[in-house]
Amino acid sequence: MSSDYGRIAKDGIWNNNIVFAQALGLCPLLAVTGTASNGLGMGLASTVVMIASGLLISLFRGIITPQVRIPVFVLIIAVLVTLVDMFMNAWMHDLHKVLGLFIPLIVTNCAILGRAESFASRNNILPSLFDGLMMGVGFTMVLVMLGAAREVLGSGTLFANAALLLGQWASFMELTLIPDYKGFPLIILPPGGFVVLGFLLAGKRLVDRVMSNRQKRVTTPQDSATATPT
Amino acid sequence: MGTPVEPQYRKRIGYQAMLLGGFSTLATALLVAGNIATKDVIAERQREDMLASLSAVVPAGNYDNNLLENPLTLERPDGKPLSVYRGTRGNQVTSMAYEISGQGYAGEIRLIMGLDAQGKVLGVRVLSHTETPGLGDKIEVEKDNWILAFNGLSLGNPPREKWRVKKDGGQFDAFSGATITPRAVLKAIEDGLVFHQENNAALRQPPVINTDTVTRSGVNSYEQ
Amino acid sequence: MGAPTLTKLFKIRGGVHPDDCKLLSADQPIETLPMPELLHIPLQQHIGAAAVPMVRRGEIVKKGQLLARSQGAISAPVHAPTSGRIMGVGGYPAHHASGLSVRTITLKPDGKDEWRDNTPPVKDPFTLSPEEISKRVAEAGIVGMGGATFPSAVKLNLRKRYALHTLVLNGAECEPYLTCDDRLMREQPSEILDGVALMARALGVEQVLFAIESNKPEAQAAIAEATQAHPNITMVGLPTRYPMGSEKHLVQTLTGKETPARGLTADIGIVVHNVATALAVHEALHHGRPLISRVVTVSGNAINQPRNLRVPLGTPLENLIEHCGGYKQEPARLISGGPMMGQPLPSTRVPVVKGSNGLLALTQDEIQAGHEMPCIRCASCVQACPCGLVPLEMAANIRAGSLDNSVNLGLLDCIACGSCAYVCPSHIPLVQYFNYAKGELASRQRMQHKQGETKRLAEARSQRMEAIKKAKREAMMKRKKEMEAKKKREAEATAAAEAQA
Amino acid sequence: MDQMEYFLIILSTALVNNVVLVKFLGLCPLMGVSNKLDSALGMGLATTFVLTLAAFAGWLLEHYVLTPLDLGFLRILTFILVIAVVVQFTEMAVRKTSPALYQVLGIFLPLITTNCAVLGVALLNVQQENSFLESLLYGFGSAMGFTLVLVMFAGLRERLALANVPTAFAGAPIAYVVAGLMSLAFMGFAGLTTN
Amino acid sequence: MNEAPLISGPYTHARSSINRTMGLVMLALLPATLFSLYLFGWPAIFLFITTLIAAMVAEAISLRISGRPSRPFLLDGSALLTGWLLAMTLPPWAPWWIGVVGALLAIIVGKQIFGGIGQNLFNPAMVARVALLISFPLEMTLFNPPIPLFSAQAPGFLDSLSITFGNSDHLDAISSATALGHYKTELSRGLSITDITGGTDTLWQLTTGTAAGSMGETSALLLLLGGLFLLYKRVITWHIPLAMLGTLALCAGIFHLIDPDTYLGPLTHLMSGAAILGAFFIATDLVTSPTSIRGQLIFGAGCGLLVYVIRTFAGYPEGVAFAVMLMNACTPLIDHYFKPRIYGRDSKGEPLSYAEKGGES
Amino acid sequence: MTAAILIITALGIAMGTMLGVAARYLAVEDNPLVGEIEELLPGSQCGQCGYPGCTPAAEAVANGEAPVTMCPPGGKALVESLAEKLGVSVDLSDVDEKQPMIAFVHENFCIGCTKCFKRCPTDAILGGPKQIHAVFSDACTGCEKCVDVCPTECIELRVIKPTLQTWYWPEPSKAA
Ligand SMILES: Cc1cc2nc3c(=O)[nH]c(=O)nc-3n(C[C@H](O)[C@H](O)[C@H](O)COP(=O)(O)O)c2cc1C
Ligand SMILES: Cc1cc2nc3c(=O)[nH]c(=O)nc-3n(C[C@H](O)[C@H](O)[C@H](O)COP(=O)(O)O)c2cc1C
Ligand SMILES: Cc1cc2nc3c(=O)[nH]c(=O)nc-3n(C[C@H](O)[C@H](O)[C@H](O)COP(=O)(O)O)c2cc1C
Ligand SMILES: Cc1cc2nc3c(=O)[nH]c(=O)nc-3n(C[C@H](O)[C@H](O)[C@H](O)CO)c2cc1C
Ligand code: SF4
Ligand code: SF4
Ligand code: SF4
Ligand code: SF4
Ligand code: FES
Repeated sequence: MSSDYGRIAKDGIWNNNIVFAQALGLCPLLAVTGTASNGLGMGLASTVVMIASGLLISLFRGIITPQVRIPVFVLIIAVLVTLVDMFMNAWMHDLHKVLGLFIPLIVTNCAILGRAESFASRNNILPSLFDGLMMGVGFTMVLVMLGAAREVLGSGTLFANAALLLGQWASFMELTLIPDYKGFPLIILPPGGFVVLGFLLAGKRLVDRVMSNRQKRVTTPQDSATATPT
Repeated sequence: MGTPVEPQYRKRIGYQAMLLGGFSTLATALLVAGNIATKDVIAERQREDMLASLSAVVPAGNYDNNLLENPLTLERPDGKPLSVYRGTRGNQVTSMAYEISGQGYAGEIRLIMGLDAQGKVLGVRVLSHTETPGLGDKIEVEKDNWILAFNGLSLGNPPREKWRVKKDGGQFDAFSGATITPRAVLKAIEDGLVFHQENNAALRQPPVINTDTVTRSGVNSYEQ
Repeated sequence: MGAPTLTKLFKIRGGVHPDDCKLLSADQPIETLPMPELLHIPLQQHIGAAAVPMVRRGEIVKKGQLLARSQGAISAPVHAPTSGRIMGVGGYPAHHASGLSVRTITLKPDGKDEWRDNTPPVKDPFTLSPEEISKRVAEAGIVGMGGATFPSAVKLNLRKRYALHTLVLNGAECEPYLTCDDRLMREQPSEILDGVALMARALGVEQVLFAIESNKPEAQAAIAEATQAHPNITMVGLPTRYPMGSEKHLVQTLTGKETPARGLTADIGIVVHNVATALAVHEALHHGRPLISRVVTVSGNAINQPRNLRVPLGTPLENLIEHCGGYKQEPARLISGGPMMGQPLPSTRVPVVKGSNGLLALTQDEIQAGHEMPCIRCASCVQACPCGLVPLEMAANIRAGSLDNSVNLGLLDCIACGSCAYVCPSHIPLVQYFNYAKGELASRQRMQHKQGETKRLAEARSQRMEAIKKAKREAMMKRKKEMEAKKKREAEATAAAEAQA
Repeated sequence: MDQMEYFLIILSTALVNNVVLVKFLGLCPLMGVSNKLDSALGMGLATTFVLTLAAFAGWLLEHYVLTPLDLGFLRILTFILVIAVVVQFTEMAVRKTSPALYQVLGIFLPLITTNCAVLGVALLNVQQENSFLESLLYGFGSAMGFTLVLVMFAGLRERLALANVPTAFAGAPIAYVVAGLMSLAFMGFAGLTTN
Repeated sequence: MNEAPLISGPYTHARSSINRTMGLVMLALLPATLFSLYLFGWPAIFLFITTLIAAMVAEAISLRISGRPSRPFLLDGSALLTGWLLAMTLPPWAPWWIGVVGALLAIIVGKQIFGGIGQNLFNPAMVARVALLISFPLEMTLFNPPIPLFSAQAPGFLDSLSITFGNSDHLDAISSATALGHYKTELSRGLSITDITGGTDTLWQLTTGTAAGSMGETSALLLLLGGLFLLYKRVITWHIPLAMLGTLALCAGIFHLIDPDTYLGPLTHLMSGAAILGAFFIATDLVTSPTSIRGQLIFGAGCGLLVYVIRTFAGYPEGVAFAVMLMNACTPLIDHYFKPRIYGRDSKGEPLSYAEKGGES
Repeated sequence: MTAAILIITALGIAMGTMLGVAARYLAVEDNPLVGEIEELLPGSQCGQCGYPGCTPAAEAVANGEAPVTMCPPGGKALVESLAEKLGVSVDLSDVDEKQPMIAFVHENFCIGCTKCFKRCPTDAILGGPKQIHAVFSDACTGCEKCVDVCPTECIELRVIKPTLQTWYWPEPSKAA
């Protein structure tokens, strides 16, 4: 069982990452990642929704029929998102102002429904919950990476306004990496978002390749051969 | 999808209906509860927002009331309603703030402007704009001091024909390579000042004191 | 020169203007090559089924004697180019780019060059019926000499299935370097026209157009003069442009009509034949000589003395080269046919066959081979393609492995003329892509065919197994029953016995 | 003049404020269903249908249910519920009535529920206080913009599939870069209509 | 068997190559370039050289990273040409780093990550130009009037070095909008065209190139000459340039007839901005334009239309780069839907059929 | 607020009914995909795919459990047609086409045990007991089943040699 969780974690964060592997959840990803802090905020909000939806959907999966499956799933997700929206608006107001339009869109973040369909509706509560967490973490990771890359290249800072998100203690994170940087607004604008994401994904590919090369050197050929069902 | 064998009752239409209906009920109930829990807090936060932008253009010492109380609704020249927030001391209107806007290079520029009772500019700030970063965004106070140059000016000071950017023969600086944005801001402020002049009487009428909640008590005051 | 131009000509799309290089050999009269030491006569020198050998090792044959008969509807017989002894029937490298070996009859000439004497030539072949003409053409082993080597008799029989009205003689010879048709037209115009008239008779057509490109004024003049004896044959001058000689484009130039895709020119009532084919028909019907030699242009800058040679079929190419004074310099490419559509040759040992119209030894400078670069989408190939294809996309799809897409783009309509690869600034071997893809598709088709076949076999087998099992089961049941019956009978018997007792 | 205005709404939503390239909505189907031109066309058509319908349904809900009862906080819930049901219903109907069309559109329809452009446009309609006709045009224009970009993108990707892209970039990464460059090109329309 | 690799024919080849094509384009650009360099003096020369070097270096580095042979690809001239065309579209006195950043964008993002020459979907030079315009609007919209080399006001060699490589404010003082930029700003203030031109003969200035602008805008006449040379040499065909300029002129003509006071005339449109450069040198980029004749006509017409729409109705004063990029994005579609008709088939790809087989004629 | 709950519930019930009705009256039978896929497969039941035969293999492909590249005898052509059928895209360069092979019986060593004959799924081996067996090349799929069972190890798989009719130009990028 533990290795199962290990696999879920690895899938969520890397192998089957929502963005890198499934190409889902792209809209919030590109829209909010002008800065790393925004990315982090969006990531956390999405993670909360993913965990809760994984939990609820696997809880109810016994009684849901295929015909009304999707409407019920989106209902559940919509409730969660609206609640997150309300709570953020009330208690994390500044962040809400930044992420405002995009919080409702977590509802249609295809990744969440995708997970509901492909994992939570077929698995037990604990694994579903854990899957939600890991997918969320993976998503957040990409959000922060993309946000950081765009922020550094585009405006020369990192984690600007982190204090808004995490409270005053986080202000140490706010860095100005390149003083007197003229800024490269293109990176912050939509085109830059796409291009930087492309480069990020290419980077992930390189990492994968390096890792698999290393693995090949360690394992014997028999180990890497996949078992075929008989 | 991959549900193996379905019990027969699940295939009934009624089951589907009740299932979705049940979930709808549950969902709505949850949201209603959430709404009740957060409604007031959110309203409070929104008031704080408004207050923050107002206080940026109206210095604190100028008034002793709550700026958000009793906003006055007037009609703009284009027919849309405009809320004016007034600061009072005693029963006198000492300052006011309202939104103005102009057509910039890439879209609407929304500003908030604070004036004293005589129509002197107390402060102007950008609420939102879509100007080009690096060119037109110098109107933001975080980027440049340019916007502060309007403090203390009024319609006659400088004279009307000097309310132009230098390039057009006026007295205001523009940003090199981007004249359109400052022109738009100038025009907006000028229009705002003209609005003040034209509605002077209505604007200076003190708010009705005896109302205790934020209502639209001043709605009709302009028509008379 | 002064050649009458009959009708208005129509424009064809695309095409290129390569340097024709014909001056190297155009003024060399046709010379007969001395008989070589050994002849290697492949059994397959045509499109269709290979011929079946009729002779055995050690047999002595006469010139013109049948060596191998045709088999099936589309095939052609092979005759002895000279008299001599059969040295064997076996594998020998083919006149083919692959260098594979094919079944070949090896003949050692005895130097006497004795004709067989059994087929008496007809006095006046024009009295023969069309069927008889095409039968004799078939017996003479005549195949299209324009390069396609399709058995000519099959084409002469087309009147049975199509309403034909015109025979077109293809004297375009649009490939650079080649001058064999040119020389034939200059040297034997009336023989050729006689053959043409016979073919027209066989086809049952009234109108004959003899089309010659404008870069062969002497041939035009010779043919124009000879046509005066044939009122229904008209000489037409063609603009010089590659691939004017492609039959579909030739027909379009002459009539403005396009042959439907995947169809034959006969669909629009026209049959095209090459001039050398016409001469072969003349030889066969007037003199009873089967197709045993042909004219080959030996040319290229690497050859010492470019020439036009009449060569017995089966002569190894090295004899031709030797006769032309050998190499001036080591050739960069040795090619059979013209430089546009010709095939590279694996060695000079391979024999001359019915379809060989040229042997070119080209220098590096003539080839203009360049380093292959990525396609820059310059569309030169699109502009050059006479078939309206988009070669760059077909090639890109083939490279990416989507052969089906390339077929949708028109791969099967490509005539492999090479115009696209000729103009490509990136030196992409476009034609090779197409050839590869066509071959791969054909091979897949064979695979699929085989799969269908094996599927059938597998099913048959499993049915048989089932049947056997069933039979066994039934047999067992039967035995069991029998046993039981026996037991019962025995029991009954014993019971009866007991009762009796 | 009115017609001009409607035309401008479509123009501005389709080109200037393109849902995909400028508003960042509907990116997942853009990436997911653009490998083949034919699929892209199908997806575009299906989305056009659903988006227009969603704009219509959204307007009805907003004006006959949510506003009169002051239930703004239920907006997301009701919108997404209706969209999901409409999509699923359409899928079933298409599948039954026209198997041929289902071959083309069927597989995309479930995906449309999760196309955030559909909800996004419905919500933006409310936010911008569009009238009924404006809402419809807005929905339709957005869908046209989506289809346009999707089809162009599919064309580009079909060519990419044949190109010799370095392995690290082959596939999705280069597709993102291309989307970026398209978005760059679409910036040329900025200021075409003031909206 | 033969040692030579088995390569199928044809075994003769037209004397064409990529180098030759690119070389001819550069030759065609040369007169206009030299004239512009003369007009804008040392700073322009510095920027031009910097951009070309940066383009070559970027190409070399990319080739090294992707592990492909450097020599044939570096020497094919395409990187040089991309750098050259990019430099032609920059403000002549822009700082050096504009050229460098532009060249990097063009070669790396515009070309090499697609797999190098021939694989890119968008015109690399235009990718760079648009990206620069959006990122550095200040630097990219500061133009200066021509101050010919060796003329009295021309900055000396050292001054010029500081203009290009230092951070001198020299430019602000003499900056001047391009003709199209000027029209755009003034029209947006509600002035009419006659007010703006004030009766001076701008058209002639534009044609001879004595107006402010980038190197590629100021010598329309010489560029036209270069374009005709390319047509003569068959490097390009007439379809794209004619369709593009024709559509532009047509749109301009129609609107100018409707209201001459707010819409510029067709000749002004043709002679100003990058219309000529774009039509002959940029839209015609082989890699990113359609392959069929009909496709090229549509592509050209699309470019012309978009240039007019962007210049006239959208926010930017000049739209050639955007228009070309937008049409680049449509090129695969155009190629897909407008193929030549295949011999023996109708336009739908079905084999031709003659009513009566072997019909008589 | 109760009004809200009621209204949305009503909406939910209405929608649920609609979908229920739709599911009832618009129901479509299971897809005939398995059969169609099986049609495409070689049908030699050779088991090289790892499934016990072509039918289970077809099911696995239809359910998305097996990749379209699973069948070695089918080669690239099969992969293409499967991918087309399922609407998926595959990278054909990954499918390395096995060279077509056929079995060859070394006549000197064949003892006529008929083991291979019994094993061959396509009846490609001819010969009776105590006779020398030979391979009928048109029927042999090169599945190797006969190789293992031969007690004298006299069966060997050989690459099919091209002839003038089957030879074709190599792909340029793969040519020497
Ligand atoms: C990419 C780009 C962005 C621009 N952004 C602005 C802007 O934000 N504000 C502005 O006033 N003008 C902007 N402009 C307009 C030009 O700079 C215009 O020429 C200028 O406003 C008027 O010129 P002047 O300042 O030299 O009179 C922009 C132009 C471009 C090409
Ligand atoms: C009944 C019949 C069928 C033919 N089928 C073919 C064929 O399948 N392929 C082929 O290349 N030529 C075929 N031909 C021969 C063509 O007419 C033509 O001679 C041949 O394609 C060579 O022409 P080309 O060199 O222009 O391709 C056929 C001829 C006849 C009479
Ligand atoms: C591109 C191309 C060029 C050709 N050029 C000639 C030519 O110049 N002369 C010729 O006789 N046949 C040429 N052919 C072959 C003809 O299409 C056709 O096969 C031939 O004329 C039929 O006559 P035959 O059957 O007597 O050979 C060419 C074929 C192609 C595809
Ligand atoms: C007629 C012609 C026009 C060209 N125009 C451009 C151009 O506008 N921009 C560019 O980067 N390269 C241009 N090139 C060069 C080349 O096509 C370019 O580097 C490729 O796009 C790189 O793959 C041109 C080449 C030719 C032959
Ligand atoms: S070889 Fe084929 S594609 Fe190339 S030009 Fe000739 S017909 Fe066209
Ligand atoms: S001629 Fe060569 S480089 Fe030009 S488009 Fe065709 S294949 Fe590409
Ligand atoms: S590998 Fe192919 S042929 Fe063999 S059993 Fe599997 S599916 Fe059938
Ligand atoms: S390899 Fe052996 S068992 Fe398989 S098909 Fe061929 S002969 Fe039969
Ligand atoms: S997140 Fe917008 S479509 Fe997937």
